This record gives sequence, C-alpha cells and structure tokens, in this order.
Amino acid sequence: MDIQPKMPKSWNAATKPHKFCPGCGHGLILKALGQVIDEMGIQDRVVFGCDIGCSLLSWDFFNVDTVQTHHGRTTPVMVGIKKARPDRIVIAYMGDGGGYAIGSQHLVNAATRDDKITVILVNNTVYAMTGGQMAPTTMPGQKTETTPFGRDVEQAGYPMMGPEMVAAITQEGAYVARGSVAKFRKLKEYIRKALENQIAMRGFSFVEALSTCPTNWRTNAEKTWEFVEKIMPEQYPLGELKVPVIKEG
Amino acid sequence: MDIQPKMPKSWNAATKPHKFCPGCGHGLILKALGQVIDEMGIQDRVVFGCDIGCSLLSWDFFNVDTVQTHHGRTTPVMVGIKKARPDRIVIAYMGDGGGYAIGSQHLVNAATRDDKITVILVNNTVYAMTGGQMAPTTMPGQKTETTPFGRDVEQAGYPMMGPEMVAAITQEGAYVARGSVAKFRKLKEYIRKALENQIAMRGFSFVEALSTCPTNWRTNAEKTWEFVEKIMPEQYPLGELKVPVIKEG
Amino acid sequence: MGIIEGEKKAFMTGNEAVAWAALVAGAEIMYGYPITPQNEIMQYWTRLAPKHGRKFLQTEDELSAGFTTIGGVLTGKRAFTATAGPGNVLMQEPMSMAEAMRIPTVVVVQQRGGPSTATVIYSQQEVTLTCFGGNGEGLRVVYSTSSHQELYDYTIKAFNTAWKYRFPTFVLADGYQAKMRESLVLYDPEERGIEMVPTEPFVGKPGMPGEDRPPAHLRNTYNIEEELEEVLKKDIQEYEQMAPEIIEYDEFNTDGADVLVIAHGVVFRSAAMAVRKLADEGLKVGYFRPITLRPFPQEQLRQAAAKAKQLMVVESAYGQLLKLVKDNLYGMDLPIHTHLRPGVGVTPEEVVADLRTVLEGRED
Amino acid sequence: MGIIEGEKKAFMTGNEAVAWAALVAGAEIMYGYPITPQNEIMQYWTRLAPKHGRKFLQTEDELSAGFTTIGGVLTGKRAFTATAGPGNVLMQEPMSMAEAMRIPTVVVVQQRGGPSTATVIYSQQEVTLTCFGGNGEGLRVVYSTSSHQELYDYTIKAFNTAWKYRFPTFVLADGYQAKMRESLVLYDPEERGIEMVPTEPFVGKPGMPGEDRPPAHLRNTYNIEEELEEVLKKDIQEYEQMAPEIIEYDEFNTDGADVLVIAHGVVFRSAAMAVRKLADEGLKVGYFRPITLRPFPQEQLRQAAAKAKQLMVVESAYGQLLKLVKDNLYGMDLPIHTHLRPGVGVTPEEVVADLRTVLEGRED
Amino acid sequence: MGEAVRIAIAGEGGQGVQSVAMILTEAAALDGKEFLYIPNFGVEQRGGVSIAFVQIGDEKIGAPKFKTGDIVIALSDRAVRRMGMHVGSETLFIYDASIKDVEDDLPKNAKKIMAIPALETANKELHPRVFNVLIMGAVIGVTKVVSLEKAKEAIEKKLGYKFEQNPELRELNFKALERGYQLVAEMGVA
Amino acid sequence: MGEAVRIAIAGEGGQGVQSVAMILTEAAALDGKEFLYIPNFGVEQRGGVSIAFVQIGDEKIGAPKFKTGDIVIALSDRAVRRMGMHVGSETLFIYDASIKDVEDDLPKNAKKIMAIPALETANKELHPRVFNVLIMGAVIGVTKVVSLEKAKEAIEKKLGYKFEQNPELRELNFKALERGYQLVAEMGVA
Amino acid sequence: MKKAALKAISKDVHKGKAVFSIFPGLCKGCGLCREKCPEGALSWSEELGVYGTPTVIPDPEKCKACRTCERVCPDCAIAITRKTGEDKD
Amino acid sequence: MKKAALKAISKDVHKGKAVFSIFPGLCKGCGLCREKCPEGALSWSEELGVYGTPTVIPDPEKCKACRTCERVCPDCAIAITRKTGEDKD
Ligand SMILES: Cc1ncc(C[n+]2csc(CCOP(=O)(O)OP(=O)(O)O)c2C)c(N)n1
Ligand SMILES: Cc1ncc(C[n+]2csc(CCOP(=O)(O)OP(=O)(O)O)c2C)c(N)n1
Ligand code: SF4
Ligand code: SF4
Ligand code: SF4
Ligand code: SF4
Ligand code: SF4
Ligand code: SF4
Ligand SMILES: [Mg+2]
Ligand SMILES: [Mg+2]
Repeated sequence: MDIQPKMPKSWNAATKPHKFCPGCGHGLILKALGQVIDEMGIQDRVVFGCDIGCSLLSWDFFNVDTVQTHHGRTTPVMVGIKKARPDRIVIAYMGDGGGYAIGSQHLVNAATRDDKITVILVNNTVYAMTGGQMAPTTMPGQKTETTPFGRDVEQAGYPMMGPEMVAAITQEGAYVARGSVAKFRKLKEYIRKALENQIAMRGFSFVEALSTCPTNWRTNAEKTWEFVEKIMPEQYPLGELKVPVIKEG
Repeated sequence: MDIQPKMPKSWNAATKPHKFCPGCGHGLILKALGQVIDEMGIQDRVVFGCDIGCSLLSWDFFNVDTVQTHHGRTTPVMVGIKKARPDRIVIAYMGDGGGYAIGSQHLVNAATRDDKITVILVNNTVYAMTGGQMAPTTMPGQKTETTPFGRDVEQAGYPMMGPEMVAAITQEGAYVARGSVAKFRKLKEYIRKALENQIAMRGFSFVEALSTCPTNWRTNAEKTWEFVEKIMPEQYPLGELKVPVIKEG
Repeated sequence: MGIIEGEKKAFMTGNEAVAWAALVAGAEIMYGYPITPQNEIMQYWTRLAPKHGRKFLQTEDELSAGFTTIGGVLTGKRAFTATAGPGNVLMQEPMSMAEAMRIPTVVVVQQRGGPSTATVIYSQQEVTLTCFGGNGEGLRVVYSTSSHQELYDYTIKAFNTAWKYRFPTFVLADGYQAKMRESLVLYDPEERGIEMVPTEPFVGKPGMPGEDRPPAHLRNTYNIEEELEEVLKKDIQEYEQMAPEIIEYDEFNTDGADVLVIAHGVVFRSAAMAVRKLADEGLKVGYFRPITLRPFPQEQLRQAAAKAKQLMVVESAYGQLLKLVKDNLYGMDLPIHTHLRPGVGVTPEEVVADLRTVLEGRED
Repeated sequence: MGIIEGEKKAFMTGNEAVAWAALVAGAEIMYGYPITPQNEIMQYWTRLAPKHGRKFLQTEDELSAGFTTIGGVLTGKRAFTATAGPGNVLMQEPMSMAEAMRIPTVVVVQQRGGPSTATVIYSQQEVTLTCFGGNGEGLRVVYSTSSHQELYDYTIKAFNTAWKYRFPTFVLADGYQAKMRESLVLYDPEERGIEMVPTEPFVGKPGMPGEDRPPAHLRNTYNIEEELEEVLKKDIQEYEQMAPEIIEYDEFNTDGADVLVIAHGVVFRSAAMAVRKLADEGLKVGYFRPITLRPFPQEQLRQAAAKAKQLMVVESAYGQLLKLVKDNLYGMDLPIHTHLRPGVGVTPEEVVADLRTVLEGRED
Repeated sequence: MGEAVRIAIAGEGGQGVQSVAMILTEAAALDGKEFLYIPNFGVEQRGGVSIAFVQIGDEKIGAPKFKTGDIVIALSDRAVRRMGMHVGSETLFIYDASIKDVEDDLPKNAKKIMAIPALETANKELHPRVFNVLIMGAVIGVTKVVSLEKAKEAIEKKLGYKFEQNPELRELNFKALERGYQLVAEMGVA
Repeated sequence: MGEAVRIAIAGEGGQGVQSVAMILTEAAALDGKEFLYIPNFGVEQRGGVSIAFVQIGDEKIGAPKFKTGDIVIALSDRAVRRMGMHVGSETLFIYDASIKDVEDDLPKNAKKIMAIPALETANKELHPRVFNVLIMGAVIGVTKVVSLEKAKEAIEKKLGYKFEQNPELRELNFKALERGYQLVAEMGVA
Repeated sequence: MKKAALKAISKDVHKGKAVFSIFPGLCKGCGLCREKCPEGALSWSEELGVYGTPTVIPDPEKCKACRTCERVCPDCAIAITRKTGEDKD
Repeated sequence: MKKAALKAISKDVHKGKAVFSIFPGLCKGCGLCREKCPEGALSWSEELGVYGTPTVIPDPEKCKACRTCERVCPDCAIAITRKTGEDKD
C-alpha cells in the first residue's frame, strides 16, 4: 500500500515540512484553510496574502497565488487586489500584532468600508516572529519578553477584543467569528463561511483563530493544549459574533 | 458700561477672532472645552494637543500648553506625555479623518490599553482642511470632493461609528459619548465627564462631537443647523455610550 | 481609446493635467489619500473615472494608498496614487516593498514645504526622499517635471517606464505645478504613436496554480544575507543597465559657459528665463536640467560641466539637488555657486541677480 | 546615580549595552515597538527599568513609538526609542516633526537588510534614511558606532547632544552589533566626569499659562512660505554652527597613503584590521572613519584625503557612505575604489584582497 | 517665454478675488493669449488674505510666481499690508479708496500708488456684488491685457448660468466691467 | 585586535549549539580572554540550521563575522551542507560520524576533515542530552582556547541551577566534556 | 499680549432688563445665532464684522435675553448681560 | 517540483480495521497528537523525525482509529486509513 500524507491538495507539498515550529498553531489553521479551499474548489481563484510575523513563513505554503507583504499591511494589499479584481477570492492572513497593532487602522477601515475580503487573524497572544514580546492580545498577567513580570494591565494595557471590535463597526452582511485550533472542525466551518460570505459579496469577513506558540510560550504539548483550550477562551470567548442573514435567490 | 466678550478665561484672547471659518463648529466645541476648563479650574494642568486638520488652527487658541502634532498623531503624542507626566490632564483634539482614518490604530490601541487620556474628536463628515474630501464619517449619499456623485457605500464604504467602536473595546472605567454642537450644554457635560474621568484615572475617555463645516458643506446658516441637528443624528445617535460606575471613597 | 480626439489645447491646473494623463494612459484605478497640494488629482479623477469605467478607492492613510496601489498593480492593472510631504514620507514604506519586489507602481508627488507638516504650498525638499527614501538603495525612477505639458507627458510615460522596467516610478512635481493654471496640449498617446507598454498580472493568472502553471509566490523577505545580496545584485545590475535608456535631460548654451546653471522642476523655468535673458545680453551662461533625477544624467552633466567654468545650483531646498550634482560630478573641480531656498519659490530676477554677481566675480 | 559602582567589565550583547547606557544616562522612559534586531533593547529595558523607577510603553507601531517619544521628551524627560529597517522608515514621520520642532529625541537604530522587510540580520543600508529621511534637510545628529563600548558611550552621549543642541539624535548601529556578545566597560557617566545635560520641559511647566508664564504654543505648520523659510534658516544656521563642536572621526596612517580606506560602523572594524595588517607589512595604507555621519567630518576627511593617492570606500550598502564621501570631497579628484556589499557583512580578508588589488594596480 | 504682464490681486475671502482671476484668464484664453494663474493657498486660508497671481502674455509664461508685480491690487487693509512684499520699483499699486488707516502701510517703493473708489462706485452706482467685476475692469483698463469684448465673453461663459435665472445680472456685470475700465481711464492711468 | 581562534558550530535547533557557544565563551571570559560570539538569526530560524560564530583571543576581537573558520563543526546533514561556505584552506572541518549520505556534500577545500563519533559516544557512554557538552570538549580539545578547568567553572555557572536539583548531572556533564576532549586527542588532532 | 478692548455695540433689550452686545471685531457673519434665535429677534446689521460681512442686531422688542444667540456663537461675538439677577449659563 | 514520496511507517490498528501511518519526514515531534489521543494510544518512537526528535507510534491495542491525532497534527504527519467504509473527516 502506497500511503501518502493527507495534505490538502492546495498545499504545496514541495515546501513541506513547513517552516513553522513543532506544535505551532499556524500549521493547523493553514491546514483548515487548505481543506476548505479544497472542499470549495477555489484553489485557482484564491489570492493569499501573508503578513510579516510567523505568517510570513507561509509565503510558499500553498499552491495558490501568494503575496507576502509588510508587517500589518496585508489588509491593504488584499483590499487593493480585490478592488481591482473583484472576481478573485482574497485572503489576508496575519498575526495579532499585524492585525491589531500596526495594521489596525487598515483592519478597522476595511471593516467599516465593508470591503469584500476575508481576514484570518492568528491570535497567539504574543509577537512570535520577533521572539515573544507582548502583543495586543497578551493575557493579563501573562509573561512575555516585554512584560517579564507579567502583563500589568495598568501599565501595559488590556487585551484587544478584535472580533468584538469588528462586529461593532461592520454592516449586516459581515461575518465575524472567533475560532480556535483546539476546535478544528468549528474553525473550518468559520473559515468556510467567511469565504462563502466573500464570494457572495455580502460583506467583510473576519475570523480570529486562537492559536498555539509553544516556542514563545515555552510550553510542552500538555501545557500548550491547556493554554489554548482552557485559559485563552476565558479571555476570548469562542463563537460567531456576526452571521449575515442570507437572502435567498 | 465696559462690556467685554464672554470668552472663556482659558481662551487666548490675543488670537481672537480665531482662524476658523464663519459658523464653524470647531469654535463651539472649543468654547465648550474652554468653559469646562474654566469651571474645573484646571487651566494650569491641561496639555492640549491638536491634530492636522482644521483643528490645527487651534495651536494658539488657548492659554494652555499646546502641541500641534501631525495628521492622526495627536493621540500618541498625548499618550507619550501622559505616561511621562501622569499628573497632567491631556486632551487630544482631532478631526474625524485624523482620528478614524490615518490615526485609527492609535485610537483603538489607546482605547484598548485604557490610557488615561481624553480624546475629543470632531465629526464634521468631511476632510475639511484639505477642501472637503470624503471622511470615514461622510454620510451615505453625501456629496464631497471625492464622492462627487454622493457616497456610494458599495464603492466607498460605510460611515465609521467611532464611539460604538471605542465602547466595544474599552474597559469598565472608560467614558464614551457622542455629543453635538447643536446640544451645547450636553456637549459640555460630556466633555466635563470625560475630563473628570481622566483626573480620577478611571480609564480612557472619548467624546465625539458632531460639528459643522459650512465651508465644505456649502450650506447657509439654516442648512448648516439642519444638517448637524437633524440629518447627522440619524446616522450618529447622540448620548453616552459608556459611563463608568463611580466608586465612592 | 478615443478619450481625446486629436490634439486639444486646454488651460487647467497641474492636478487636472495629471488626472487626464492617467486617464489617457489607461490607468484603471487610483488609490489615494487627501493631502494638499495633491487633492485635485483625486477630485478630477473621481469625476472622470466613472465615465470611463475606471475606479477609485479612498484609503485610510498613505500607507494604505501605497499598499493598495501595490495590490492593484499585482492584478496587472495600471494603478497609481498621488501624495505630498508627510504623505510622501509614509509612502516610502510601501514603495520600499515595490522596490524590493519590482512592482511597477506609479506615484505622483506634489512637493510641499518640509520638514514635517511645514507648509501645504511648495518646495523641492522631497528630492532625496523620492529618489532614495526607504531602507534601500533607491532603485526607482524619478521624473522631475516643470510644466503642465510635462506633467501630462511624463505621467503617461511613467506608466510605460514602470511596466517596462518594473521599478517604482515617480512623477515629481510641486505645489505650484499642482495648483497653477496654464496651457497644455492634451492628446491620446496612441494618436501620437506612443504605445502603452502592456501590463501583466503578477497574481490571478488563468489556470490551476501548481498544475497548469507555477503559483505566484511573491516575497520581499529573505532568510540569509547572501540570498538578499543575490537579489539586490541582479536588481542593481538591471537598474544600471536600464539607466541609459531612460535618462533625460535638457541643456542650453553649455559650450564654454562662464556659468552653467543647474536646476530641475519648476525652478528650472526661473533658471532658464534668467539664463536666456543674460545669454541674450551676450553673456556666456548656459543651463543643464536633469529631467530624470533618478537615474541621474551623470555623463551628460559631466560633459556639460567639462565645458563650463563655474556651476550654479538653484533649488527650493537646502542642497538636495546639490548633493546629486556633487555626487555625480565627483572628480571635477569647478566652483559650485548655490542659490538654495528651502520651501520657497525662486524667481528669474533672483537668479539673474545671483548670476550677475558671480559673473562679475563679486561673490565671495 | 550609583547604578554602576566604578568601572565594570562585562560581556554582553549590544542591545543589552544600549539598555544599560540609557539607564545610566538617566533615561526615564522608553517607548518602543518590537523589531529584529533591536528587540533585546526593550527586553533588557523592561527588566532593568522597574528596578530603577524608569518606565516603558510598548506602542502599537513605530509611528506611535516615535510620537510617544516626542510626547515624553516634551515633558522634559530623557525619552528614547529604538528601531530598525521598515520601522526606521516609519520612524521618519515622527522624526521629521522632531526635526521641525527641535525636539531632542534619541533613537537607536540597529540596521538590517533592505529594502522592505528583506532580512532581519544586518546591513548599513539605513545611512541615507537616518541622515536625511523625511521631507526635510536632515537636521539631525547621527553617530555611527562600531563596538559595544561605543554603543554604550554614544548612547549616553546622544542624550547630551540631543538636549544640548535640540536636534533629533540617532545612534546608528546594526544587527551584528545588536546581537553579538563582546566585552565593554560599564560605568556611571558621573564618575567619569561626564555631566548629563539637564533637561527642561516644553510643556507642563509650573504656573498659570498666560499669567505667570507664556503658554507653550508649539507648532510645526506655517501658513506662508516665508514664515517657513525664516524658521529653516535659523535652524540650519544653528545646525551648521553646532557642527564643528560635535563632529567626530577617527583616522590612521593617513600621511601619504597610497590608499585611504573609508568605512564606518562595524565595517570599520574589518577595514581597520585590513589596513593595520597591510600597514604592518609596510604598505602605505590608512583609514578614515567618520563617527558622526551627520554632521559629516568634511574638513577632516578632506585633509586626510589630500594626503592620500587613492580612496577606497567600504560599506555594507550600495554607495550610501560613498555618496556622503563624494558630496564632501567635491572638488578633489582622487580615484575612489569601492567595496559595496548591500546587506552583507564585510570581512577583513575581503578588504585586504581588494586593497592588494588596488595597490598592485590590478583593478580595472 | 516672453515678457508677460504680472498682476496680483488680493482681498478678503468674500471679495471674489479668485473669481476675478478666473474670468480674466478665461478672457485671455479666448483672446488666444497664454496665461499662468496661481492662487495663494495655505493652512490658514480660512481667515487669511486671498491672493491671485496672474500673468498674461503672448508666449508661454515662465516662472509661476513673481516677487513684484506690474500691477498689484489690494482690496482690504490686511491685503494692503500683505502685498507690500510684492511691490517693486516697477509696480503700479492700486487699492480701494475706502480702506482707512493704511497710509503708513502703503508701499514706499512703488512706481505709482493709486486709490480707486471701486467699492464706493460699485455700491452707489451698481451693486456691491459686482465690486469684483468692477475691479477686473480696472485691471483691464490699466493693463489692456485683454479686450473688453473678450472679457464680456468670459463673463458670459463663467457666469452665464446665473444670468439665465436673472438676466439683469448680465447688464450689471457688463456695466461694472466698463465702469472699472473707465474709472482708471478717468484717473489717467490707462 | 590580535589573531583570534575562529570557531563555527552548526546544528539543528534542538542540538544545543548556542548553549555550547554560551558556555565556551563564558569559560573564555573566566579565563581572562576576549571573545566575540554571534549567533545566526533570521526569519526562518524556526526550521533553519542554528549556527554559533565564536572568536576567542587575547585581545579585543576585530570583525564580528568571518568567512572561513579555523574550526567548523557540523552536527547534522543540513548543517554539513550549510557550512560549506564557511570552510577554507585553513579550516579543520569536523562533523558527527553518525551523519549519513553527506560524502558528496563535504567541503572540498578544507585543510582537514574529521568525522567524530560524538553522538554515538554520548548515547552509548553517557546520555544523549550531554551531546553538546561533549562537542564542546572536542572543540576545546582541538583549539585549547580555554582550559578544561575554566570550562568546568563555566558549566557550573551556566547549569549550576540544574545540578542543584540533580547533582548527578554535574558529573555527567564534566565527563562529557572530558570525553569530547579525549576523543579528538585519540584521533590525533589535538 | 492682551489685545486692546474690543469695540462693542450694545443695545438694551428685553424691556431694558438686559443688554445685548455684539463685537464686530469678532463677528464673522455666519448667521448661526440669527437662525437659532427662538424669537426671530435677530436681523442683519449695517455694521460690518471682521470679514467685512454684516453682523447681527436684535429687535429690542422681540429679544427676551434668552442667551441662545450668545451660546451658539462660535466666536463669542455676542454677550447678553442681564441687569438683574445672576448671569449663569 | 513534487517531492519524492515520503517514507511512511505504517501499523495496523483497531483490530486490523485501520492503518496508522506516520511520516517521519514530516513529524516534528511536537507531541500535540500524543496529548490529544483519547485512548492514550500514542507513545514516543525510536524513529526520529525531521528535526531529529522522536516521532510517535500507536499501541495497536489501544488505538481506535478515531483520527483525532491525524486532525490535530499541524504537519499532516499522521494518516489514518480505514480499511472498510468511508474515510471522511
Ligand atoms: C514596520 C515593521 N515593524 C516591526 C517589524 C518587526 N516584526 C516582524 S514580525 C512582528 C510581530 C509579529 O507578531 P504577530 O503579528 O502577532 O505574528 P506572529 O509572529 O505572532 O504570528 C514584528 C513586530 C516589521 N517587520 N516591520
Ligand atoms: C500624513 C498626512 N497625510 C495627509 C495630510 C493632509 N491632511 C491634512 S488635514 C487632513 C484631513 C483633515 O480632516 P479631519 O481630520 O476630518 O479634520 P477637519 O479638517 O475636518 O477638522 C488631511 C488629509 C497630512 N497633513 N499628513
Ligand atoms: S514562534 Fe510560535 S507562532 Fe512562530 S512558528 Fe514558532 S510556534 Fe509558530
Ligand atoms: S473648513 Fe470647515 S471645519 Fe474647517 S474651519 Fe472652515 S468650517 Fe471649520
Ligand atoms: S453667531 Fe456670532 S459670528 Fe455668527 S453671525 Fe452671530 S454673532 Fe456673528
Ligand atoms: S438673547 Fe435670545 S431672544 Fe435675544 S436675540 Fe439672542 S437668541 Fe434672540
Ligand atoms: S487514531 Fe485516535 S486512538 Fe488512534 S492514535 Fe490517533 S488519536 Fe489515538
Ligand atoms: S502532532 Fe504531528 S508533528 Fe506533532 S508529534 Fe504528532 S505526528 Fe509529530
Ligand atoms: Mg502573534
Ligand atoms: Mg473632519
């Protein structure tokens, strides 16, 4: 029996194993995305944009057209593409630093404008690529390289509630959800809905995915699961925050 | 009888008449602010920051320490001041373009961090200083220099709901309100509460003020009032969106 | 395209001329953020575009204007943006990406006073920024225009240069050119035999990526120094190879000039008037005007300078053109006189006065 | 302050050295945004600061890091930030404001490969950007360091230069200096007799503004060209007046050098090793190293060059130092050889090899 | 680039200075001339003096701005003070006679200084709103850069839409134009 | 800036390459030497080969990086391939004997190439986790840049906190150090 | 640098119980006050304001000294002074 | 440029009703699968993965071929093939 790995067809097998760390949630999110692309049969229509952050390691991840952009600038690049070629299905893939800090003006303005793009934002509570500094999503009390004594909310601020923010400023046709790599099937469902929403041109589509970063969390597999599965959802409730009413016909 | 103009004491009489156009709402908002500063007796503790936009015309408006910054950058300058000198009462004064477009990353991150500053944002539905282009707050259908056929929400996006956004991402100690120059007493009340909230170090404080721009609206006094008083609130409901529970003692 | 039939003389502002030029050049989409003195480009574009099926997106800032322009170009559309001053400062982030990835963006810059917000009016203080901004080596093309006709001509040309050579291309003008009204002749490039260089999508080509065609995997980030060096070497080589093909300049009366005046952009007009006036008086003065500031007409200037006795650099900046001149004339030793006026206009009379001083040897 | 008693030899990374230097210099607050290879400055600072009552704010981007730093400085605190690469590109917006308003900000730059995101490692490609970035005339001070000792010394000095002369001041290093470990001697500036220039608040002084004192009305925007010109004239004059007081450089064996090598920063170390090696062999080679890249040691370099036969510029960029050199040596005509390696390190062996080629006249 | 006539007109925001320039240059275009017109602009435009810099000539115009004009016209006290810097030894400086207390601020170096009762004439003989057209007439009277005929054509082109509603306005404007032309003729400048 | 010994050690992320460099340079410091140590770093660090560039000498070290090392050590097949560029005619190239199928990728221009059974020795005689300390012993054995004594002091300083929990570890590490030293001596390199 | 006292044009209103003052040096003629006066008491004045535009003048019969105009003036160009009682906003 | 077929180590599990395959060339030894296996069926293997770390190996007795491990592997290093019935996720 010639057994082959069950990689999504849309993955670029030539670049596997991918460049993410052992146990990195990016791999799971991109697996979910790859499977959804396969299932929807849209591989030839997708343009995938990845940010600077560990997401940049996905610049040759898929067999889909891919643009690796600047830190925080994936949203405008994808908006630019979508405006020029509305028939493409554009996916802006970014970290919590890229999306909620340096690129938050792009996120909130694309959301407000109701740009017909899909943003997938990886919430791993840290700036992973740069070695584990505080991110907007770092949990209160969490130790990072720039909050060595734990995030003191009085000094360093509170976590950013991204989907809540996006839900507050988007139109009825928008789709907003928070999934998790710990709930793989749900995550896939959210990503699928977000893409379907874009294809239907109903509105802005946004999925935040709680993810793992064992490298910067300095966790073993057990603690990794515990953090993403139990602790993070205490701050970041999972679920759909905005589901467009689908008009038939 | 030697009659003197009833300018707030904190105004800089030497620079009056101020540089705003006839009928400009900036004058009213800064009058409200001046009166509040007088009433609270904080003139010697305030640091006022104005943005680029017509707000820059207030760089020598008050007899309070004033910094005219860059377009969209008043929030970080004021955050920088507050972090270094928490005993100062800092006011970041900006337009809707400065606050919701180019400076929105600063606004949402200062709000999320719960920085103890007061932001007063002037919503006049246009980029006034540059001659009346579309702003994030331009109303659907509204004609501006860059939406000459009226803002088509499908192409140019929807209005930004700023206080709603800020309310969604701030903590319990935050103060968020939307006032209007057409409701002068309420506006003063909101500004006062926003400053009191800062002084009490309870949280981020934000007041959006619906304002007039007869020059770019090309309105006479009657139409000016009608737009700010009747039409704008249809899109932008007035009121307090977040009032901190004040703990006694 | 038939947007303009035949040649059409018109009086308009420079900003309007740019909008028309982009239109006839087949620009399909403009992305932009308001800033004085560039605003009217957007304002005209938003009036013209819908009539011709072109698009416009007003972005949240200049970072976004630059990056959305990159997005538009990646789809194979002639896309452009326009900015000035602090907006041009921000534009350097996206343009550094365009430079790294050889994305043929077109940016029109209407210089205003600097540094910082300064004035919304006029200057030539964005020369260094536009030629060498960003964290790279300035692999861009910068055309410095001096009239509405040139604004029109070079805006059209910018799209062709960009798409032919794949370096970000800038049309560098200023607040005066933006806001003044003067005459120019509008035309359809095709009717003049100017062929628009065809565009090509970077992403979204037909076919299944990985099967029918390789997927586009575009990046600007490299893992080791040597990878980057290799990319840069190739880009630099291609840049230097291209340079002679696109360098443009103008000169007058350079032979044996007692003073050769060097100026660019709108200041060149004052310089030229001054030089012609004195030349008419029989004085030996000439001028040299770089039209491409980047790449710079080095050889041409050296030849002109070799025939002159002294140089005079005139600009509305404190030595930005001067630095380019010295850099390109290294090894020569003609005295260089200067008329440096950061942020303010230069009149022909002022240049005449300075030239007389120099010619009469009165300058210290 | 007694943070460090006596002199203390230590091995550490350059980033750690910067954090210590800022601490002993009395920096009261750091504002910053992560970027490799600068990250560890923040990481050390966040560990050191709380123990000494100093503060830290992590901002949402480099624009904010720069503008909050300006805010901190305006209150009269020694405030600083650190950045690199694309972050340095963004930093130009706030620094153009600091330049316009004479706000004594201190910025540490750890150069990485460019343009764009490029590499997180190393380069000297941010020279033009750091010296002349923004839409102005580059009225800044830029110290280029080459070792941990210098990183320490010049970070301390940067605060003094900034607060004494009120121009934004940069410490320009690179990824190698940031990340490598080597020895240096830590000290308390006071114990060495280095007096920290006192700071002064721009806003928030005691007293009722308009009554006890004039209110601070700080602006960077002017209404007419001539207003701006006046401000710039004064600033430029003060800059040029200050220049001789702060210019720093290093030279060796310049007398009658067959080749004078010019290099800065960490590349200077390779250049110096190469030069000393060949000098030891009895060859006539020397070096000149600008420590302040802005203002540039023009006279000093001209004097050194005047004694040499040929020059060789060595840098990890494609001609950024070279442009400074040519600009400052205009009028001289020594041949300039180059060793330009954008984005990659230069080893002494490579310089030696190139020098031999030049000395033996083998170069074409 | 031949020698052009250099005209600078300055006034308060509401005085229609830029409209004068627009119509004047339109007339020049109709006359087959070249022109270059640039308004001043700045951040404090709102409250600042509005200036139109206009050059009209037979050939393409050279430099966009000029230090000193051939004719400089100031329509308010602030304009008088602001325009001093644009007056030289070749300049005819015209200001409205109704402006008070500016004697000390009048340029010292002008070739000639003239106070014309433009506002008064407009107010009394015509209508305050055609004050600016009257000024245009005066400019043409002094410079002859365009013919009155082309000026009328230009007025028609620019304001025609208004005349449709209110045909009397046409006559009013034409009269103002001629009256301005006359005014300076009477004063012996033209 | 005198002549220093140039050492480059490369391996996979988990192989403890940078720890070896840290301890080695610590020992150098304890020995009163100067050193310069720089790890490679890049965006794809995660999956890339980890390299430590170390120079140890009596005087301040000159340039931070070197093209070719005096000793280059590769601990994985990828490391063998990656380090070819740092090998020159003066280089002693050492790789672990357990690495297979790299014959074709071994540097062609090294002064000397040596396969040492470090991994095997560690696995069999000691414990896989002290593989890197064994490597360090080998480096010291070859270069003598620091004394074994200072190396032990450095180990104590860097890992002492671990030994407190588990004192046996100390002996294990010291043994690994000595075994590495010995290994190269046996092979006649030291 | 305080400015010299501004010229005020004052008028008794509200049956002499209050004084309406307008400062032409501040009034920009925007008309916001006129539009808002609940009594329709304000009309354009001959007196020109700082921009050469008409200022406003109250009809003393109609004006009730309600201070709305004072409040809505963005330029503080109107001052209502009640002759009796207190003067709070 | 497809890569050559990856080496798979396969094992019959779930009473022979399924095959568990691990691809050492993909496995990074993160342990996420092992932690998540509801049957505690996975342990570390002698076989080293792509980073030289141990890969996983199932206890054929315990493994119920539930495919959890396959799903949670970020590297697609595990493939469970059911011999009968369908094979949907
Ligand atoms: C303008 C700019 N600033 C800073 C950086 C440095 N930088 C690279 S990645 C990164 C953080 C990435 O964090 P996040 O977006 O959360 O992604 P993650 O790595 O956690 O997946 C930063 C700050 C940069 N590349 N560009
Ligand atoms: C970086 C930068 N981009 C653009 C501008 C140009 N600009 C100046 S003011 C302004 C808009 C102001 O609009 P808003 O913030 O709404 O204030 P308003 O004038 O309406 O009160 C813009 C785009 C600038 N000064 N700097
Ligand atoms: S550092 Fe964290 S986020 Fe980045 S690849 Fe490794 S595990 Fe994933
Ligand atoms: S343009 Fe509008 S916002 Fe600006 S001063 Fe005038 S009225 Fe006010
Ligand atoms: S509101 Fe004030 S400025 Fe406007 S017309 Fe009335 S008094 Fe004058
Ligand atoms: S005080 Fe009241 S009634 Fe009198 S004019 Fe003003 S608004 Fe009208
Ligand atoms: S298939 Fe299920 S039972 Fe079997 S090893 Fe995987 S997770 Fe465990
Ligand atoms: S989850 Fe995948 S990579 Fe991780 S140990 Fe299991 S099989 Fe290996
Ligand atoms: Mg992250
Ligand atoms: Mg606005």
